[in-house]
Amino acid sequence: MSARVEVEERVSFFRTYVFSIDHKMIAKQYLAIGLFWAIVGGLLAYLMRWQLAYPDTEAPGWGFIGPEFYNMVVTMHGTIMVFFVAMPILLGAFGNFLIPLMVGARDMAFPRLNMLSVWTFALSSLVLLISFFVPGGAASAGWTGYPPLSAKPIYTGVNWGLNLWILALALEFTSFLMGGINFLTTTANLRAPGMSMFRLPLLVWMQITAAVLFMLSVGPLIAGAVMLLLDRVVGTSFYLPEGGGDPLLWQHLFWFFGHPEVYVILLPGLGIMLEILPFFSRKPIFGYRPIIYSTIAAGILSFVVWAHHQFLSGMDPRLAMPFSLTTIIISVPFALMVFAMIATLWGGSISFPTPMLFALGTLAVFLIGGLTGIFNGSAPVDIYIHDTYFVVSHFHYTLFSAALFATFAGLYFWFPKMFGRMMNETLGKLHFWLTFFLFNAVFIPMFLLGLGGMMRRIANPMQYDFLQPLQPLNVFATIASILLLLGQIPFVINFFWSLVKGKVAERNPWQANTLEWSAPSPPPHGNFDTVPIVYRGPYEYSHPSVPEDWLPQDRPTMPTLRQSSGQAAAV
Amino acid sequence: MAETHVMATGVEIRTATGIPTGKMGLWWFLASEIVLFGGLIGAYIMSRLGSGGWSEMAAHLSVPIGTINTFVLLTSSLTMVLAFAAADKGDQKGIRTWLLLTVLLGLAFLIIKGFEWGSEIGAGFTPMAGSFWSFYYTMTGLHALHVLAGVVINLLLFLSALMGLLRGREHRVELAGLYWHFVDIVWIFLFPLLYLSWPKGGL
Amino acid sequence: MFRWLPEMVSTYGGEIDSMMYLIYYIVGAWFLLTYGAIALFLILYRRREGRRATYIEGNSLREAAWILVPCLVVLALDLWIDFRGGEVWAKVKRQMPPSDLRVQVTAKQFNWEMLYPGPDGQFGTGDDLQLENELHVPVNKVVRVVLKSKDVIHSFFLPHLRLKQDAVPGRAIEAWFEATKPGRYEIPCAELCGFGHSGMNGWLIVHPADEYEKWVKEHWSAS
Amino acid sequence: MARERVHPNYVAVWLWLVGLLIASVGVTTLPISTGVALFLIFAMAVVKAVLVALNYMHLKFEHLLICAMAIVPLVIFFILWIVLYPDIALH
Repeated sequence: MSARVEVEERVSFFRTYVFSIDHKMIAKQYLAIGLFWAIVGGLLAYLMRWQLAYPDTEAPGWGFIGPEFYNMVVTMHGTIMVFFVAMPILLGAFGNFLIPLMVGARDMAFPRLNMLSVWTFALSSLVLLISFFVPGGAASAGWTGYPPLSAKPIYTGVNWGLNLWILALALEFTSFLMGGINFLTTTANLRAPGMSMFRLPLLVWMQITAAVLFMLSVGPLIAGAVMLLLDRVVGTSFYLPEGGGDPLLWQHLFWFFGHPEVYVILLPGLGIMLEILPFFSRKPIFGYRPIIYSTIAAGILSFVVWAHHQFLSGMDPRLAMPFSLTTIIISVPFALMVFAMIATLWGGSISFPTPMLFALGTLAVFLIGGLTGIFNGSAPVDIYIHDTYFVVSHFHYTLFSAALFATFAGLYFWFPKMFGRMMNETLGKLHFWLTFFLFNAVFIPMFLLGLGGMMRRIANPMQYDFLQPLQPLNVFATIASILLLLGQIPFVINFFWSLVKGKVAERNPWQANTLEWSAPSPPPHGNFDTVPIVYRGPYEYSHPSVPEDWLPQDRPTMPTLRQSSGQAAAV
Repeated sequence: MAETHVMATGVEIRTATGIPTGKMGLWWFLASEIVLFGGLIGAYIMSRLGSGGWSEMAAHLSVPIGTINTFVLLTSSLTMVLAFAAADKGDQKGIRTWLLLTVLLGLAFLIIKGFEWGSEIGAGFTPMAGSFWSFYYTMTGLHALHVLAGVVINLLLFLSALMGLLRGREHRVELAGLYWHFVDIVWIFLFPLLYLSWPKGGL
Repeated sequence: MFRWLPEMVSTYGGEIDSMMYLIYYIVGAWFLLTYGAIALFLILYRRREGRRATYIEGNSLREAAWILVPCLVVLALDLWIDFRGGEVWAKVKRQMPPSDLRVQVTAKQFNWEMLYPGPDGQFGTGDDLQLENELHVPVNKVVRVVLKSKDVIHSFFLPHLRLKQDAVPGRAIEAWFEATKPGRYEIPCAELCGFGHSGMNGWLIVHPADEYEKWVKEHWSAS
Repeated sequence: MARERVHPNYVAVWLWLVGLLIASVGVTTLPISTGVALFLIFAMAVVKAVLVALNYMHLKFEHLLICAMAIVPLVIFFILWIVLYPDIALH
């Protein structure tokens, strides 16, 4: 093919950095907003932990917290971490950045829609930020916003804070709907020649499954949110029993979305692991197709598990066992993925740079999250541990593994592609070991607190006789969580230092197979010199027919390869 | 340079599935809309089954006005699909005529609906007058917002057709049409759900 | 691990705890197995000069069996957990045994109102007795609780009896328990219910039979 | 994209739609039980919706993937309905 098309765009600063339609810039915008919120969410976690360990004392650097403010902190921490950190980073940043590059497209199918999506998200962030400063403070009805608590201002004392919270969520959903349309259409239609669905990197499969889950589950909640807003502002009573409404309706609409949402966050995180584990083992992923089928199975199952959040909500008790069954069975597809990851390690040639450490960390943490999920999924056990710190710890093990460990793995791995420079390994490894040990130090005590019966969202465990003996665990978790926050400093230094001073990265610094590595680092607007042609699947590491231990997807088949019996050569 | 231009206008011809990219994107949008209205309608049906006395409230709705409005919307679907047929043939005049008619019918629907709301509120049936009315205004209101969006889209298409900007981009008529028919289908269900479900009282 | 659980003092609490143990042993075994395999593989197959990774795709059924068979084991264990769990769930939440005492518990921001029907066994009559945050019950008797709420959702939690049930406004939800040991046990609210959620706490006072008789006499002979 | 497209007789479809509309309003005046009337009304609504989807939205002639995108969401919200039934409708 001819030399690469020179992208001669003398575009203004605004078109390049602010109102860009380039998927990579949009990804970085999502990343920037997500990281900003991560800092806010982390500081909220600090306030929460302080209040729990030393109730009603002055938190250093902040001051008095108290129960009312604590409820707001709890609510906003959950909202921010799920909707404004995990989703923008895992889908907004990694999805936007990697999907076009990995499928071999020059940009998303609808670049303008993509820009609209990130700006809707920015607006939603602004609304959420404003909600902190309105009279009455931000939302304080829990991130699940159960009515009637959330349906009438008098119950929480929060008026506009909660209205803005609903508005911010509605905007955020709109933003990700637009993003989801782009993900799905791009993957379906803009694949490079030769890139069949079964040659897609698993990360792309995970991202599109997540997008489908999101798009098909969020609708009822949007309707439900409109109803909640009407209850608050107009005075209807959709969720207020005194006017003929039903509080449980919201819970169903919320969790009908809320549970698939868990997988919306989790799957892209698993996708990152599924790229990194085989890569640093220099081996094909074990069971590419079984993994895809089990992802789809998990996606389908995720629509029929939501009521396990409501076993004790006053829901018809006959519904509990069917939902308990589906919930526990959804462990099977995820078990398959975990087994496949472990099998990928077998017989590998494993090296341990920072991305691999974080990927293995994700695996370790996610395993605990998944295994403890069985306790929650079992309806009778849930009677005791529902709404306790056991649940809190469980979902931090699952979501933290995706939103934190996998995110870091992905950032360390794709940083050279995103910014054209390598990150520092020493700081990276320091960051990993600090994060890994401190994370467990924070959340293992929470399992024990949960078993001890400590309820979620209480501001002061010392008010309960049966929790007082457990207080040392709270203190321990708090100290560990402060250290965990401080443990992120090496990352921040590394990130900014590497942006400026990092070793300049070549096109394919890791010798990886997928298409993004055949584009320049960082790729220009339009990504590829010429649209690549794909000859094989993404995980042909250590293929017997080539001397190197890697075989890029777009390397034309050599004549010698045709004679070999390797499946990779069968284009 | 040429390739960059193609990029910048966002019209990428390549499609691996054979489905035009715009159509696929629109269908994904409609898929999420189906779940949205499906969830809302489900909430309405189940709440209605779970509490009594909604039929007496529903009896205050005017079936003739509802029927006329349904007729208007069904007809607008016809004009919309005729605009698409004209677009398929490249018949610019046909596109303009049928699009204008669709816009007018959509506006007629909104005006009738507006008067209907006005008279209901005048009679004291505000959204706070009971659960039925809350659902009624939420469902018809959300639907009316969709109609309004459709009218705006069709109007923009009509204006660009007037200015000759639609030539070569006729597929946009098809996309607008898909959305418009979807809104029509929602109404096809809202009409019996709200207006006709009280034939013998009860429920 | 389970020494962290509060003391168990109800008839069905033991079964819930034994479910927990069952799951604990199953997932504990998986935990050791998977972590062991990971650690082993990481050590055995670490990068060494001159050794190349084995090329295995794992797509053929013969190879994929290495992950499919463990998945079948997972499924079998899942079903076991679920069928055992179904029985326990039914016992606690679905089959209400005939009760010796009915109490109506109404939650509100931020306390529990315990309403006793009095000697006539009917709520809403003159001999009803309402107590704030104190629920007196006899030991070894089935107590039926009707849960209501005046404002928002609360959750009636008896950690020592392994019972939890949300109280939802607009609904009357029934729950039951049978305490097996006299004593004072806390009744925290387990669902976020406003600024006073933390500290919304009642007491379950389980009396020995004779003491309960005395308590009843004190409260109803006077009126 | 230049392939020939089949255009069904749109006016005939419209006549069916209007006919069914009138019929469904007419059903409310018939001396039949509520259950039967509701069944007829909603059966006709479903027929109308299917007519619009197949002809006006030309799902009759579409790619299988597009049809899936129309049908899967229906299945999904139906699951929600099934679970809402015992909890909201029967409570």
